[in-house]
Amino acid sequence: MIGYLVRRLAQLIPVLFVVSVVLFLLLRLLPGDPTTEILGQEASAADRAALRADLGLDTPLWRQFLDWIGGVLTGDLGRSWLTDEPVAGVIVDRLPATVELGLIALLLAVLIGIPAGVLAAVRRRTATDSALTGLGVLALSTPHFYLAALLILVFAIWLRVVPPSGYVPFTEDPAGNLVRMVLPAITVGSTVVAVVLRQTRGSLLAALGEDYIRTAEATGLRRRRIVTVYALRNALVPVVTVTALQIGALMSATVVTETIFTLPGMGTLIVNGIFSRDLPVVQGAVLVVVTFVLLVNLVTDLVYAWLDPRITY
Amino acid sequence: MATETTTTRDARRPVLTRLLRDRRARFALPVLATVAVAAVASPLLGDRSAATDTDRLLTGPSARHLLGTDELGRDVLARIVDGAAVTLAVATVAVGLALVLGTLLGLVAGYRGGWIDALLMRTVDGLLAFPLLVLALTVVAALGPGLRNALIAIAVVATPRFARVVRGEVLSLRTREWVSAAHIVGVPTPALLRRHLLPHLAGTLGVFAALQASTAIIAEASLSFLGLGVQPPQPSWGAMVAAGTDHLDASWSLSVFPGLAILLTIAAFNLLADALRDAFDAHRPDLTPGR
Amino acid sequence: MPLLSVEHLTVTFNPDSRPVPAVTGVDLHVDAGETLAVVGESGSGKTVTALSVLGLTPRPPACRTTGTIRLGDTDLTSLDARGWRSVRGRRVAMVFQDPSTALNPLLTLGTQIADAIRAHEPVGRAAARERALAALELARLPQPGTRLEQYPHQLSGGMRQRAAIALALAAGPQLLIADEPTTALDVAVQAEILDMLDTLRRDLGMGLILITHDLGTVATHADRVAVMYAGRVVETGPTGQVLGDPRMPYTRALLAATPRLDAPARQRLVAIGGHPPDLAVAAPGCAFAPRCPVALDVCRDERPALRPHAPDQLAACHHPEAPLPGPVAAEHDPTSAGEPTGEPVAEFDEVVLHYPVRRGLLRRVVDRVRAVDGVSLRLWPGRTLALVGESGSGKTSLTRTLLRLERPTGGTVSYSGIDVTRPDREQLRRLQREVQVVFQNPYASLDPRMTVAQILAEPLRVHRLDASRTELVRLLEQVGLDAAALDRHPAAFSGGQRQRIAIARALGPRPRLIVCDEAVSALDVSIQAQVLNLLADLQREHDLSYLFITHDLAVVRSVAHDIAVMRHGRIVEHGPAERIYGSPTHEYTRLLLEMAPGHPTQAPSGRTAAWSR
Amino acid sequence: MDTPSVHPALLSRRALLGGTVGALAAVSLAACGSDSGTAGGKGRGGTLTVGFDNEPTTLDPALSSAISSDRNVLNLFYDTLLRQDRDGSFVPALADRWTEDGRTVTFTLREGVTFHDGTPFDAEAAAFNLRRVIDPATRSTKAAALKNVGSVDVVDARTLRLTLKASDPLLLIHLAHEPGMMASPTAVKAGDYGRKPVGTGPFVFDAWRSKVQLTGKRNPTYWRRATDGSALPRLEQVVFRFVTDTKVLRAEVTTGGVQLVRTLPPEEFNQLAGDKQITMTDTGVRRSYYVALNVTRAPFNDPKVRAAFAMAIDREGVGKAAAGGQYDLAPSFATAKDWFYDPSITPPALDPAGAKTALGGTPVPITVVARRRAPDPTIAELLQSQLTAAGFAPKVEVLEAQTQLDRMRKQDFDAALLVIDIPRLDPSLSFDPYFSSRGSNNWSGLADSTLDRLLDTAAASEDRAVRKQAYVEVQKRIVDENYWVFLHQPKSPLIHSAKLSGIVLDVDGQWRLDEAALAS
Repeated sequence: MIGYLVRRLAQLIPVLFVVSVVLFLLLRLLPGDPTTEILGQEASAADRAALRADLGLDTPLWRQFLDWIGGVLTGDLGRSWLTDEPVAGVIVDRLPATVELGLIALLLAVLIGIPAGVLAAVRRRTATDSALTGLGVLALSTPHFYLAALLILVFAIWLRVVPPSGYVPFTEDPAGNLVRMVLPAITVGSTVVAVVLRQTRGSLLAALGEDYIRTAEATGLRRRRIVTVYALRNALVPVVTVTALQIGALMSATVVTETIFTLPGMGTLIVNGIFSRDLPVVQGAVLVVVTFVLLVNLVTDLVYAWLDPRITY
Repeated sequence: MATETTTTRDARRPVLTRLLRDRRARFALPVLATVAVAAVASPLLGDRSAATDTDRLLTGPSARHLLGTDELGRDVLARIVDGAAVTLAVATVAVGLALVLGTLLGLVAGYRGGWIDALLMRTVDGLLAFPLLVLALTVVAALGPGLRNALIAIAVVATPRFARVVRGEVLSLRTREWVSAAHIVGVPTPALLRRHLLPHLAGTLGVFAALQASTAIIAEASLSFLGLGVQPPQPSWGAMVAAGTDHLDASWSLSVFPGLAILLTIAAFNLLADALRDAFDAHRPDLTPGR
Repeated sequence: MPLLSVEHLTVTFNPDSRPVPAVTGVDLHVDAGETLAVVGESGSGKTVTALSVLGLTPRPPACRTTGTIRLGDTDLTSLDARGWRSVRGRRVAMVFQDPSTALNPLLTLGTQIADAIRAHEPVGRAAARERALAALELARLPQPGTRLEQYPHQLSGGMRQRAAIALALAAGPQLLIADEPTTALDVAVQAEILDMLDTLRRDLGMGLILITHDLGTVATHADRVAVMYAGRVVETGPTGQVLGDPRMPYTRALLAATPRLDAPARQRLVAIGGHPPDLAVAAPGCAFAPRCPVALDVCRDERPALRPHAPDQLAACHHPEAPLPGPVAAEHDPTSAGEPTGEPVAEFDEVVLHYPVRRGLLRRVVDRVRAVDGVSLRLWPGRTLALVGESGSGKTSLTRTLLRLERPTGGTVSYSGIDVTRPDREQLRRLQREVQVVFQNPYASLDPRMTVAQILAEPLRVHRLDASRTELVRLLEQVGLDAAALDRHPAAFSGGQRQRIAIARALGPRPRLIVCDEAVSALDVSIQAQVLNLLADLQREHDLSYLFITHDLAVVRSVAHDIAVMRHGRIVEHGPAERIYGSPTHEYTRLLLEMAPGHPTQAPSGRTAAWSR
Repeated sequence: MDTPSVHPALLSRRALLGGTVGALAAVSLAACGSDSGTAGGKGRGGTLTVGFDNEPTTLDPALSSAISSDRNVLNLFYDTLLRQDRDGSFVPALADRWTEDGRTVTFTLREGVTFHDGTPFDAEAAAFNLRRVIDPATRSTKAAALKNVGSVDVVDARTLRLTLKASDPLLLIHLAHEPGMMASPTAVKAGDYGRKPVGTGPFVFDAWRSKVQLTGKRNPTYWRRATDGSALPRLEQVVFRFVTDTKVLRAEVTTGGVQLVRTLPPEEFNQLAGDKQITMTDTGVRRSYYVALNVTRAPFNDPKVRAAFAMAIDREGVGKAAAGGQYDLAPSFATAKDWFYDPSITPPALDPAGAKTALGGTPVPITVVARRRAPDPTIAELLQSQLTAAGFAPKVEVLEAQTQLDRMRKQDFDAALLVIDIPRLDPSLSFDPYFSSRGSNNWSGLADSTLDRLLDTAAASEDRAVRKQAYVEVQKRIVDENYWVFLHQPKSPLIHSAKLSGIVLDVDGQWRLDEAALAS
């Protein structure tokens, strides 16, 4: 088990290397001079040239890459070109909002998606099933920015039940934090809930068709126990996979959602960083996100082993 | 070859029949057909969708403009019809490109195995760990905004997904006895891949392509929302919704109708995927859509 | 009063759309302490009958069940869901065919068995656990205490079936239904399980319904037998009576088609022609009539009712006295005699095949699975070598080296002087043409997306041979199919027909050697006989060599010239078939022979009098 | 300007808004003028939350790069030696008085002022700040503003003398803004100053969370008094919340989440009209949209084609579509209130047919670059449609700011759509960078000696009449040559909660909040 863990972690190294190279090169392809954003549009050419030298932009690309990756390996993600803050500090500052958003979305997925999926599967081919699966498709088919705009319009502007924007750290004002996170979390969570619902329904139906369910029925077990213990537990294994795969998707959703709700999270950090060509911040933030996603995949595999005794590492 | 044609028809008929009997497909296919017809027929409308009229801004639905006008006084209906072309391009060209490339990579990785597989799959793992939108965003930002580059970006993002699904499928297919039989009798590898593996991927690929189409449309819409998608004056539904959300309270119809178009199309692809999956009778967890 | 009585049971699937009568008018009864065997080939309705006794047939509208099922004084058909629950497990229990899928893989045995008890009795956790332990002991699982905490995957197949039986017995049922309880198990284990069921039935005074397709099992383990065909009971009565003096031509044909260890070696089996009817197509008359060698016009027009023939023996036949072309019609194969001659076709020389077991951080090879551990064998032209062994014995791994699907770790495999592991271009073409294969699973061995024509043409095209339609039709005719098959897909054919197509495909490039990997194991007895006969005919006609892999010694009795018995990757005994059957030298071979169902030494209760000759 | 077919809802809103603006102008003047005595009785304390769309990248005034919006924040923490009032006149601040004598300017500093960190404010500190801006090693974005300062000398603790290389009519203006903002030398030397500002201003820097908010707390020892003698500032705390989405920003104003916003686009503030909780005042602040034409290459090196371009553009249409009707049309960067404004300067009349004729039939391909920021893409789209109708074959490229400016600096474009905030502190700051042949933002690639001469004349003189004459000539020349086509000037009213009063505005409309107060 420990050996497996270490081996999987070791396998991350080539993947992360690929990620770093792709990320670095891709970002260097971005057109536009980063000094414009830093010095303002009326800065002189000489000032901009001097700043470029300061930022090391006049050295060869491989050199810049080595400098960056060398820093990363020693735990130094560099400094923001724009604000000169340490990138690591910026990321630490931005993580809570995104993590909270993701956690609430996942919580919604578990608390709503799984029970709804079970209900749909148990009531297969009834109006309940149709309604739930229909809602699922609807949620999957609504772009996040559209949903977010509608939610703001209805709840913040028309009904005025929640503030339309702003972020308060949970540690400072839990209630204020939560009330502001409701709409973003619903936005981000909508897809995850739908995906979990659909997967739960699908794999529960599949599990209910297995031989061991017939065996359990033949021993006279109650339907309720058969569904919740004998079928659901087996059905959860693919649900866990799919939910874990959603972590990456969740990050995409937060990019859009944080932008609309102006939440200071990783999504806005990355997008604004790309737009303002603050490449050290983008590199650092994406690297953190990617590493996180990869670690989640690893944890998922460990969760399998916990859910399914047949799997040993 | 006469036998070939009879077979393909024969082989697909049950799937097609089952598909046509499916409630979801009965909804999805007409919607998608409408989108396709709109995309193909839009040039017939001429420049109706481009004609601005600053005296008629943000009007609601009327006899003259069935779905109202936008912030530049253009006819929303004409623009939705025009925008169908973009959506169709995303769903066909970008997803098609990813399908071809991804299938190729997945076939090679899955069938050959060894270091090629390891190299390809590590790369795929890395690419998949990128949040889809961030990757697409960066690619578009690097290449420059526009339809062509958005298509490339979406294809880049979707290719590893296809590669992974195909590889998984190939790994299980290659142990099938009919594949072994073909190998034993000396069917050359390319022919073996083409004749014995590819046709069996059709179901999986069909379902996955439909799901990826919906993902791709959302991605294009999101790119457009962030301003990096299709560039004006070419209308795209995503950009129209984005523009419409700026005028939500001045004109509800502006974002609602293109939003509905996008929602219906994505829903159609999702439902088609569901119907296809049932028609092919494949319950596979890794086919659930991801963004 | 019988423990269970089933009257006029009719089960129809899709009654509203495309009705399929899976079971029609079945009457059965079982007394306490009695074993009733329900025999039939796949699709004959035996499992559906069993499931209806537990109320586990699909719910309406997918399925409609009529008739009455009485258990003791309870009319089961009138029960509601709650009532059914109190019957299942408590009064009737069932053991399913495949223990690897019948137990929940994510729950411990203890949990599953305790659940079965607590479903019926308000006992506490600890008490339920005690009872679960007792159930495991009853099913004779070694170390039952530790088993409680184990998951199904931690047990071997036989143990899993014991656990499944323990689960069924946990709540103390009066009637146990065992649906093909041993089909998925190795021969040695099969007998143990069947013996245990016998003992349990006797000790607990249960009624036992044994569902099986194997007449050998029936002969040794059943008091009475009901033969089912196309959803109906066509003959029923005391085992000795039915097997000894069958009145229904189907029963008789079935008996004749069953491979037997006590039959002369390499003697042709008597096959039943045709294949079972499609239940969805309603036809008047006797369902067996199209395949029946003695059918009259009346058989096709009027369905015969079950009529008594001897005490307690009923048969559904219009002329049960008609003489059948009996088993005596089997002809002796003249080529079987003699020693191998000429050069061997293929040769395994000290073949070793190890799969590395990697562990630890650096995935170092810490151990090897010795799948094949030094095997030397020769295949002779025109002869059949049966490679016999249980699952995991390495027989399939060995043949995979010959088929170039696996590279041996050591030793050489050669075909006609060609080193199979490194043939040159020309030699590779020869190997690809001259060594063909027929796999076990008729459903997986043909590409379902291709037409039969394409399937047959592919090897021919690869080797630039004549792939004309005429040639394809000729191939089909060799295996008893006609041109109509060419443009259809494998899905349109039954298992036996598919296996014929697979054989036709193998014959296409005119091979010298065909590897038959459990080629008939998945087929019903009547079809098995057809295919075995076909293989024997083709061998004679084309001077083919066969490498015949099987786990069942009886099956290859009619075709094998030589037999090699394999165990743990090694050959334990090897020699001419006659000698192996007649005087096996190795203990393991003897065990295999003894354990095989229907072996003369297994006659515990004299039931088999009619069976043994 | 209105045509009968305009959406009735828009019309009524506009009418309402017009009334509001008129009514509030007086209040605004009172608040902005020197007479703030009435503010004394207003509420004291409280937290003012400001919705701000343009987060500064640094709070170091020497490094601040935004042309003016940063000053809204910097004014919280910093004072300058002197202040410039809304009407352009200078009043004492950290300097009690100053004298100009040829090429030397001598400041006498206020006594008893200390920085927030306790460092005393004296001539050494003032000199430190000015030298820091001038020192090339600082790479101050404000260095150019003090380019004429030869030396900065500390005469004594209260006296500071600047010696100029050349006379500079703009020097005092600059000293009254970012280049003259006084930062604590102790804090500057301590490092990471841009994120931990220490000045002498009305508020003490408290916390800054990027993309979230920035907080300043009341400076209890602030030197400045209200005219009634009461202590300033009145507010206990000021919070700048960074919200970029205008829709959200408007919603925040509506719901009272913020009491003051920097700017809202017309389609948003149009919707606030009639809300009694909200005060909207047109303070004359505008944004000026323009199209710069690249005269260094075909086709716009041809004056006829430039004229055709000008005739092709329906400026009113652009205003209607992009500014919801809340705009002015002006010949240049000048607004009607500016002293260098001349209504007689008129661009070519809208005449698409004429343009088409002038272009001679074959569509003239041009590339228009625009910035990806609402509403610029919309305007670009509209221009595209208008240009097409007038015989051009325009290709619009919507780009990131950096990319667009890169392209423009390389003169790799034909027409560029951009906007600047006006008014600026001085017209020279608006015109020189863009129209001088040496200008840093000479997008058009002009080398027009007439313009250069006029601009130099205007910049060198302190006589407003001379300057006005020169700037009017400048504007005439630009419009006659059609180097640039000035589009509409959307209004940018001051929007705040009706409870908030006492906002004082800089010359260019940026806030000073020391006198601001919130009614409870």
